[in-house]
Amino acid sequence: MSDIIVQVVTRMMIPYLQLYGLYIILFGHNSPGGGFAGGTVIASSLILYVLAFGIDNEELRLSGSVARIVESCGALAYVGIGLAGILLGANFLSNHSAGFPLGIPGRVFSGGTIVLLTVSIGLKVASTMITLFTNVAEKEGEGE
Amino acid sequence: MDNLFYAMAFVIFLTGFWIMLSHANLIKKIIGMNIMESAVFLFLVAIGYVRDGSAPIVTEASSAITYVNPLPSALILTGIVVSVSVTAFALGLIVRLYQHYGTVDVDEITRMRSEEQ
Amino acid sequence: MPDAISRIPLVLVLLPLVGAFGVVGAARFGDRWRSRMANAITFATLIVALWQFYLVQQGTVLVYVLEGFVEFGLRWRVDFVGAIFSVVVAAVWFLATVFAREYMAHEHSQTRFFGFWTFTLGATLGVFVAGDLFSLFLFFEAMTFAAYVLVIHEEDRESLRAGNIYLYMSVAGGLALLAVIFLLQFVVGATGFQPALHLIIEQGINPWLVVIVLIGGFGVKAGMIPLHIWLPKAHPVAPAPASAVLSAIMIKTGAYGFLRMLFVVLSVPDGDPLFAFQQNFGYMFIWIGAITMFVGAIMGILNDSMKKVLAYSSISQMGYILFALGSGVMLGSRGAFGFAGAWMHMINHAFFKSFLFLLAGAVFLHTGELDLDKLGGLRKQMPFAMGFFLIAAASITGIPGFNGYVSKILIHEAILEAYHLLEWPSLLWLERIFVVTGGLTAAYISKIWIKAFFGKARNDWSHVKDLSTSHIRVFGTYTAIVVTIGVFAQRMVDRLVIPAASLMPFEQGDLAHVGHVPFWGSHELMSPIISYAIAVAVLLLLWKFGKHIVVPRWLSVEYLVYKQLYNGSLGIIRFLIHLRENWIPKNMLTGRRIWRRVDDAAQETKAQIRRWKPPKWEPPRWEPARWGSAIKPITKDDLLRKIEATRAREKERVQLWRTKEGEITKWIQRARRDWQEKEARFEDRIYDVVDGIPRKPQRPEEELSLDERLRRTLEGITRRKFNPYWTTKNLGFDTWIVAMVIALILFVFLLAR
Amino acid sequence: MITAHIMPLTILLPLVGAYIILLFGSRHKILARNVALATAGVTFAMVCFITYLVSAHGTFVYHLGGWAPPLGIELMADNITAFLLVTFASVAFIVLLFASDVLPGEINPKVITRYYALYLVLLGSLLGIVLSNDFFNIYVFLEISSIAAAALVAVNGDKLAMEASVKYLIMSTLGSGTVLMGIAGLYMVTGYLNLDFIASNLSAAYAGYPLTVLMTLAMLVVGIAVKAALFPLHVWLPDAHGAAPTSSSAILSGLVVKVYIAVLLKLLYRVFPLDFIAALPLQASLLVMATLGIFVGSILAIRQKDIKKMLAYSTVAQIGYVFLGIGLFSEKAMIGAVLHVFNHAVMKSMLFLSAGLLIKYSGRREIADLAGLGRTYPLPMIAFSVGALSMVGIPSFSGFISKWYLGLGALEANQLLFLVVLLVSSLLNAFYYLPIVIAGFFKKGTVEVEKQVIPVGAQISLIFLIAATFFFGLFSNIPVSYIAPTIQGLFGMFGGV
Repeated sequence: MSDIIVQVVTRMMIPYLQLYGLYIILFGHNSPGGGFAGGTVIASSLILYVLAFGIDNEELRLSGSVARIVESCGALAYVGIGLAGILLGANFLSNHSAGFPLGIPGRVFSGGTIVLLTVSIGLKVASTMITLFTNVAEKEGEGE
Repeated sequence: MDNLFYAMAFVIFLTGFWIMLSHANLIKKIIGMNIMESAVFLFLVAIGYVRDGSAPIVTEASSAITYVNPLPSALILTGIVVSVSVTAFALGLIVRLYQHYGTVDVDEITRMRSEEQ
Repeated sequence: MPDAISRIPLVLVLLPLVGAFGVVGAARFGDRWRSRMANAITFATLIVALWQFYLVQQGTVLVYVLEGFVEFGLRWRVDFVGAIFSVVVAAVWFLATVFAREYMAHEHSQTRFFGFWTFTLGATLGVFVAGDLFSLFLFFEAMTFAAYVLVIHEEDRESLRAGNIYLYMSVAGGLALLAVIFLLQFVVGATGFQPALHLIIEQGINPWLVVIVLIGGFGVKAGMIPLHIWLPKAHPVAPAPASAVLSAIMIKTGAYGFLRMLFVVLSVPDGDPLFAFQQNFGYMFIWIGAITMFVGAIMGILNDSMKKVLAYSSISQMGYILFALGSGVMLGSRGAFGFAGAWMHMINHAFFKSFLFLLAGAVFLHTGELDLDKLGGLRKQMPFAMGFFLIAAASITGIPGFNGYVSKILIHEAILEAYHLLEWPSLLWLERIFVVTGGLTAAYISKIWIKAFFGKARNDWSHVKDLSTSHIRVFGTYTAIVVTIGVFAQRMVDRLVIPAASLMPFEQGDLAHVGHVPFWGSHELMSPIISYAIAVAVLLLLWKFGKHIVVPRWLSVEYLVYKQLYNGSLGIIRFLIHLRENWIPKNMLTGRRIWRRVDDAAQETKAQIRRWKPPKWEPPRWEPARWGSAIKPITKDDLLRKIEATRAREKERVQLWRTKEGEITKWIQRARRDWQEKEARFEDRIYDVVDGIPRKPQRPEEELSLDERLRRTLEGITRRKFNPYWTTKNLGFDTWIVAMVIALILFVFLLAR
Repeated sequence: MITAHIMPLTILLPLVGAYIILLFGSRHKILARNVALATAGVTFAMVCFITYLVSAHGTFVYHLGGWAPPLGIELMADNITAFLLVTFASVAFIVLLFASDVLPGEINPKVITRYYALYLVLLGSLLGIVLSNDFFNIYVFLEISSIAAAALVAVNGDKLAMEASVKYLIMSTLGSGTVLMGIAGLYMVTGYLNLDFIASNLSAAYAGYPLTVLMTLAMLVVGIAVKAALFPLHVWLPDAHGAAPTSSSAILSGLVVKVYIAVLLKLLYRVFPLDFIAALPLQASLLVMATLGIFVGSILAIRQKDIKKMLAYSTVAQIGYVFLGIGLFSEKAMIGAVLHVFNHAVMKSMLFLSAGLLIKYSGRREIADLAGLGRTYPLPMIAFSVGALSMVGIPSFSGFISKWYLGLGALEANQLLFLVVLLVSSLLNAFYYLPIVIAGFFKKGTVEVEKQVIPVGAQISLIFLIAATFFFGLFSNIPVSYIAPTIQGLFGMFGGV
């Protein structure tokens, strides 16, 4: 499947899509959005790329191992931030009570650890979506 | 008026259910599953909706008095994650089944199985 | 150290249970060590049992509680009854162990045998020293499963089959017992042996239910008719030492359970409003006992394998015990005679029955033959065996001076006492059945003795050796025991029976009465003479007609009771299918696939009904006798005449069957045509449209056994060729939709509020 | 520090372990295995510690992020919860020990690391379900566990397993959709998701919206019943459990089905007041379905030729026991049900593991072909026999204890019929378990089997399970005295029924 129009439009769209995803992730605590939605948008941009430029072309895809590493790192980062709460003497996933500065409402860096959490979720979700897509698309896959 | 949402949610839920149970096509079953879960999400949104309420986002400039209940929205978000992952996993399995049997029709698969045995 | 002393029962049980592992361990050092170990452990157990008996005789009751073990603690409580029987168990087991060393020498998997052998001893002892019904049950089940390994030791087809029947009936019995335990635990809060009848009634539970479940629980083990069918199968196939303890000891656990439950737990004082109930079930037990002993004895006479005869004899002797138990229970506090008879007979039967079984084993060991028709003329080769057999036979038939006499007199007294006190005419008839059964006992034992040791040798026995020294020692000991009990009858009653009976709720005066039975009175001495007179008459009858009778299959308990139950349950299934066929319109119910399966099953069942024939009625078969030289052989003419007559009868029967066959065939054809029309009209079309799955081709009709037919019927109903979604698609679909519609209606209702 | 935060750490540890395995495991197979074992082991130790803490200090709760309950997520551990936690962690650890030795020969080596990761995720979600005191959290963990379980069925990639897995997934999604609708309904009428808050507000809500509350209860129970394979909704179970790899079958039959019962317990005994439930036909329908499940499961098990399918049908029957205990609504029956969750987990995983070993070494799955294997492979056959006797309910094995309590509970609830059901079904159990044992030890084998060495880990896990069956059969007062006070408290709170 190689359609020149699709390819050109895709090439034009992808940077904006990714930027939009990043925006959704970073502003998740101030406006509707968050790690999951943003991660999905980013992942869809990558999937779109693969769809447009050749689903059978292995080189275009994010390789499975990289996706897995990003995924694991995202999850572990989430847990790590949660554990930081404990290490700082409060409960798991504590935010303000563990001493993280809340910042000014409405700014990007407000809400303490929430930004970090959404970013790690975004990473995890994006890579998971890609993994799932790869699995479905592959002829000889290994199952989830 | 609010009750209309609940009723619609229920109707959609039953539609999804119906599709999931009555269709032999696995893909349609998965679609039914998604319809069913969307109904639940609609239901949750309807619960949390407050007339004339605004989005529950606190900014310095915000002056709204009534907010929409944010908790159901948060739940829905989680629910969507769950349903997406179930869908993706099920589709993955169905693709694999298709590779083995060459069909996604349950009855066909059943027939082939009973013939094999 | 009272604390240490109270642990004796624990030691008594644990010694063999743990010792079993010791036996298996010792087997690593060689066969000699294994048998030494087994001997040592059983001997040590005997010593402990004797010590325990000594202590109990001093008046202590040993109580030991292991708190918190298996839910609510195991209780050991050894009173006089338990102590005596532990000694009996340990003694019989020790003698059988000594016997087994030589007997088992050429068998396979001896280590397994001796391991489970010792283990079974511990479990059996546990039954007799248990302090409450729950502990009893625990050891009862352990004994069941351990003894299974002894039963199927041969591992051939026959023994596995017998073992299966034994195992499943025992498990079912155990579950019935468990039901009693549940009831007691719920009603009383404990399962100890204490009166509970009033509490049971207060809870609104029918006491007959308890009695019947109790019979289910202990009756299987006790070989009570009609629950006995495992016994004549399992006992003969086990190796001789195992059949000895199975017959002598293990079936006593059932009787012991009845003893405890009937005399203590379910008994009430005289004059209580519930006394009538007690009398009724006592009376029921007498009848069960009478039937059991009579039928057992008849079957003993009719069988020709030495061990089979002895197994039926065990059933018959258990009938004696139940008979005595019943007459004791019936009289309430005046029933000391019944208890005494049952108790004494339990002890005596343990000794003489193991004696007989071991003798049969010894004969088998040297000749390799158990069939009485193939034995014969062994008196020259095995004089010792013959002598010992005579002693054992004297004991079981109740010759004065041997132990069987003592208990028979007591049982006879018991039934007479019941008659004198109540004057029910039926009790007199029961007494007559008892006397006749005594005669039949003498008949079948004499038959064994005569056929095995006298008459013409039908095989070459020249290589047969007599009993070995160790076996002679074992049987010598048995002789000593049997004769001691018989000779010192009065003292035995005073020492063994009266203290045991005084634990039960009997009147003092009645107890004293038991102590004064005139064992050597002329009337009592007449009873063996009557027995032998009957025996001679029976044997003469058999001899005169020169036949032995084969009981037809349709007269057996398996056919009369169990097969009919089986057919009955099949009939229920048939009835349900019939309902479905004729009464429920096809399209009223959805979920068509499941009905299609039912239809398949129905079709199959119809075919089976078509194929069904009444079981063959066989006339009692008469065969020429193969008695020894003592009997005149039948002439050839006689034989020919008989054969001719039989043939004529057979021809007549076949003729009759043919005329009926025509009718049946017509009926079948009509039914088949109806069915096919019906089928053609609806089903194929509907199924093909709905399922799109081709119907499976009809199998050609074939003769099938009943089991196979049931299996196929069930399979037809439950058959599900792999079709994972049928529930979601059809049955479940309907259910779900109905549920959801209801929910929707509810919801709309809610909105309208 | 660990003492205060032990509950979230216990849930997190397996999840972290899973991601560590995903990160490094593909290159270092041994590492993956060791990490999985260590994680499961440490989780087990932590769970034991929780058990100790609960017995020492009583019920304790934990608020995630420091937010108090109506807003925040709450974890809670009481005696029953701790008991269930021990059940899940211990059996999961033992099965993993078995799997770490036997798996490499059974499934595609490429997916082994993923298998471990999924296994740990499943373990974490099971613990999460048990610990959560919040409906939505429970729902999320339920979904994680069903996906992980379905993946564990399909992991090998063969046709049968794949199909069973799809079936399982669809059925379980049906169930969880219904559950979610029920949760939404509860949230609608009470305004809370926390169990305690729902419980305290439910009577007021019932006064306002009786039908919604009833409908909610119905949806929750039906949804859970699908996932727990209560009788008419059990169709997915035999295929899924029969087609999965050995260790998956063991953990699915032993644990995953049980966790939904834990949810049902929370629902019926903590949220809905007992007198409320007693007024509904819920009890009757649970009892009828449980009884039918017991009989149908047993009869279908008798008919099976494949040993794993037979065990799976037996699970249907045993689940019936647990539902019977829950449905009787009496103290003793409740103890019986909770005990049976544990005892059956031990027994069934032992049966599946030993059957798996026998299948592996003989190469046959048919029951008839297992004859005589007891001579060549005594240990698996002994383990199978112990499990079988325990299932039949022979005293001194743990299966007896739960039946004992169930029976007493039936009497306590004045339902003599269910005592009969228990006893008759024990007999049916004997009909399909004992022939295998008899054939295994005493019959001549039909197939020639070469003797191979059973791996040490598998041996240890089997011996451990055998010992557990005996231990909890003989010293049953240990678990009973642990859970009985809480259950008495539950019944006392509502004035008893």
